[in-house]
Amino acid sequence: MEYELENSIIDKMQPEFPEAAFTIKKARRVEVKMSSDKLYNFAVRMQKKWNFLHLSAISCVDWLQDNEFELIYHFWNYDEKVLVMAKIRIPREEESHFETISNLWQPAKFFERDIHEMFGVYFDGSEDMERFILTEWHGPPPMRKDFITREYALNFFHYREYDPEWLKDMTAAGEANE
Amino acid sequence: MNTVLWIIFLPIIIFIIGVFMLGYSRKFIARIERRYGPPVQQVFYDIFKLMNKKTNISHGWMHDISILMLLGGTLLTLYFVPVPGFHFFAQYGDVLVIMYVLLVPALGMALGVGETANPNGSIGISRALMMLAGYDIPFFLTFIGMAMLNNTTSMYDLINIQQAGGFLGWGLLTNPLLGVAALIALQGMLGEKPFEVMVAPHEIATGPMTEMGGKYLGIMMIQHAIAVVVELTIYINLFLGGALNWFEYIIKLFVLFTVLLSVNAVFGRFRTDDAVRFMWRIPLPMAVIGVLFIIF
Amino acid sequence: MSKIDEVRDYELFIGPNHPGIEGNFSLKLKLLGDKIVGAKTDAGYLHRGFEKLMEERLFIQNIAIVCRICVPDPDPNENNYSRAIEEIAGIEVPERAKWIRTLVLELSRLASHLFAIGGHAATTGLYAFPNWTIADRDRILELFEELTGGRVYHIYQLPGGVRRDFPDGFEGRVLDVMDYIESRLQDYDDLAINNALFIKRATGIGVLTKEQAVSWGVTGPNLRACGVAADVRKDDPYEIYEKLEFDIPTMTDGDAYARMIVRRKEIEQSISIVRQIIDKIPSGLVWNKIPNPLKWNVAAGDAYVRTESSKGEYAYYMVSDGGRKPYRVHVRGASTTHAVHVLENLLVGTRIEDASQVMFSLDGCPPAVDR
Amino acid sequence: MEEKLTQRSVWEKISNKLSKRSLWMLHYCTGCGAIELPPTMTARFDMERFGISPMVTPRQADILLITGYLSVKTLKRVVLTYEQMQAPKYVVGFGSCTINGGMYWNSYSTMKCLDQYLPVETYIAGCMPRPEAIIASFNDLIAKIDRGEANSWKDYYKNYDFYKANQDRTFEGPIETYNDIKADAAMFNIK
Repeated sequence: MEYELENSIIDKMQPEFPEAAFTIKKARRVEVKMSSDKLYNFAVRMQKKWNFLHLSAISCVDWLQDNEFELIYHFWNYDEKVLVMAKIRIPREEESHFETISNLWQPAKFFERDIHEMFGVYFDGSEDMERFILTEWHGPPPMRKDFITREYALNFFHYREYDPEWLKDMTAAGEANE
Repeated sequence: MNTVLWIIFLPIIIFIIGVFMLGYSRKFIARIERRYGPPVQQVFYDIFKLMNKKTNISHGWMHDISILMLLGGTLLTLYFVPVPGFHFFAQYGDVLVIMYVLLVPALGMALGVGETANPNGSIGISRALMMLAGYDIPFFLTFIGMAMLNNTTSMYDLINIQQAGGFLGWGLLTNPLLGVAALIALQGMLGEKPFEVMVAPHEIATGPMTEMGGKYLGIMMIQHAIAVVVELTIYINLFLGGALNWFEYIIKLFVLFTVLLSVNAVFGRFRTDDAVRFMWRIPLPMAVIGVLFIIF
Repeated sequence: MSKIDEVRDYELFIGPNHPGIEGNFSLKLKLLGDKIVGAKTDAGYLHRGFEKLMEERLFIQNIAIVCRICVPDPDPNENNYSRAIEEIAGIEVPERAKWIRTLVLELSRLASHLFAIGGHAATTGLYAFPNWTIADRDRILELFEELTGGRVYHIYQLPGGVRRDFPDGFEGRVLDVMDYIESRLQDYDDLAINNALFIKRATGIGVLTKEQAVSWGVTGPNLRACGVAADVRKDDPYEIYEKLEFDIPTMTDGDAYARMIVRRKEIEQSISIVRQIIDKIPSGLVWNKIPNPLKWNVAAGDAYVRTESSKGEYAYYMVSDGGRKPYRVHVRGASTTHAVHVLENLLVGTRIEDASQVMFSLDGCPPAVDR
Repeated sequence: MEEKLTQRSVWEKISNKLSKRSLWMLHYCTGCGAIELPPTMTARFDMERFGISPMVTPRQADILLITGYLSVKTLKRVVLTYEQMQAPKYVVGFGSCTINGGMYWNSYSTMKCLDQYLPVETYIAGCMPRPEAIIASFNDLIAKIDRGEANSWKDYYKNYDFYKANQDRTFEGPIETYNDIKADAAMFNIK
């Protein structure tokens, strides 16, 4: 049977989280969508029960039109060699809040701190939510979709004038393509 | 009159030799690293460039004085060490005097670097003083051993005694334990790897030199060039039979330096405590046993 | 803390301008005498906002900037990025292109490991060793230059394959370079790896236990030096790694020296992989044509792709909303764990002499942390 | 140009001739171009042949090589570093990103024109320049020093207000540097 391993993983997890939607994306990739309040429980089970010892990453996506942030937790199991992506959505606010899983996985500290800086999602309960990369930054969280880096850069920085004749046609062609 | 000329020109001659020896060392190490290396006179350019800097940041009068103390201490040592054709001061002072004047530059550096208030500098100085405790004791023991063996504390007499014995009369051959112990201590005294902890660029960003720039660093480099020759000369005079003419002297300098450099090029550096432990575990017992042999 | 300890207690900044720091990075150390009692990393000096820039550029344009994310080992980035697009858009890659990609990835790993072991030895003052390894690494860069046109950044792996096929006689030259590097390994052992002083400096420094390593999220050679035989190439195979024979070298000590040995052994493995590829590579196309990249709307979807880079697990999470530009690309730099909090934890308790050795032995990559 | 040449005294000519043979470069990897420096320094290209060697602290260095883009965070450290260096000092901008932003032209985090913040002596174009390009540009710098034209460091003392204003604008607030540039200029008689 195709996706035997992946199906066995889902069979294991589905009974405990009946309302979560599991899908198999491809070999070794299982996706699960759930409501945000279930995530912490899910993470605890993942680590303690199902032996997903490696938190590969936490990604954040800004869905501006839905006014939501999507958080994606990528868990990897060293023994069964499967990656489970847990996707949740949280409301998009000036300073969104969500609970931390850094007490379970050390690496989560870095990813949560990074998401806080780049998207402005505060993770409650984390030891350290200080700025890390953008310590000298004064603007809004830069990875939000409503922050346009091109506008900011053109206004903020000084550029050297460079407008030779031979480049004009190419620039015009590029702008028409935009 | 002759003596006065020597006093004036000796530091200059020794400085020139030192500059070329340091240039030679850079070239030699570059070749082991499979590089072409800088020209031999590179150190001269470096020193000239540093002395010619337009701004020289000072960290207070203590900083200025200590740099002069550093250079002065080294020059003082130079006058007490006999070189071919000049041993005017050497007949007044002897091995014991050299033992004490050798410490002056290190102390001068400690004072000046303390004034710059750079933590890397103070760590470097504490390391340098710790290393001093490591290499000085075995080195001084070998001094004493040689003095007792030959019944004289004058370095000039030591040279004559060794030269009288011909090649086999050299200290290194008559008393190999002391000779080898002093050689290891000399490696530490010159700050060559593996005893390079006080400079250690990857750890404390050149330690004492961190805040030195322009003329200050230039003077430190001049001092280093002279100190290398002086320290090698002490070893040559004690264990390699000294030298009667400048030709022999320079040959011996370069041969001895090459031996030390070959070790320098293929080793990393000890940790501070390991370095001191090494000094006390290997050269020190060797020196003690060597001295005991002489006594009994 | 006693009175005397209060006097000896001070803060030392290592970096960003310091030779003992890897890249543009900074460490704030709290010292008690010579001993480090607290460490804090400070990154962000290399932040360029790649993830933001990628959202403003076409899919194809981003190939040119993704390789800048990890400077010493750029190819896993291109590979990840291209594979993510291929997965979302459902593009097939010709067989030969997969072999060539694997070759490029392994050559890049070789180059990066040569750099890393040289840098590690240099922190103990053994400057002859980096001079040798970095000069030997240049031969691999020359191969890259011949194949891709770039020494450091290759911009070679596109969605659908690779940019161009081998030049004439390239296979022979690859084998020559492999022979050369293999012949140099004995010299490396004599100079550094079996050097008594280096062993003395490196053993027992920055010890990671197996449990710590797993729970702190360490990946790559650093994890394997603790005795965990985990490697994305074996566990989550990509390209053609399933068809190749290679071992995963492991050590159990978990200290700086074990990490050095693991890298040294991986160099041998990479040489063997490269030889297998040259031996077995099939002929055929190297690039399946993709739609006009200027007007190419990649289907909506997302993908999480992982690569084993020389520093550890590299992963890209890409989201496309069906437009001409990626909606979001999240880069999981290989060094996000071991260059930040693992380093902070390991530094506590070591001496200041070994701070930069711990850092270089972990082989973190600051640009991958900062992005 | 001609005027400058005649103004140099004989001593200055000699000192330029000798100083050009010894250039110490600050060992500071500011950007990704730093990856091409180890090959330049080590056995393959060996720039110590020309008397150029890496130095670890700003006090000792003559050249500040800006290896690529500077994020605003790095720029602050670079300005502090530059002010600690002792004149004559030369800034070399390395890579396209120091000239006009390069491929990071629309990045919110990197500065685009290095010469707005520090007086630049030479630029090396390319992304990334090869070791040969680094050596070639250093040779240009050496020739420039020989001719006595490498005086851009004086600009920083003369036009300090301009540079300072640009720096403050980018850092969004005045930064505290530990050197009083104008007092230094008066003390060392730099005109």
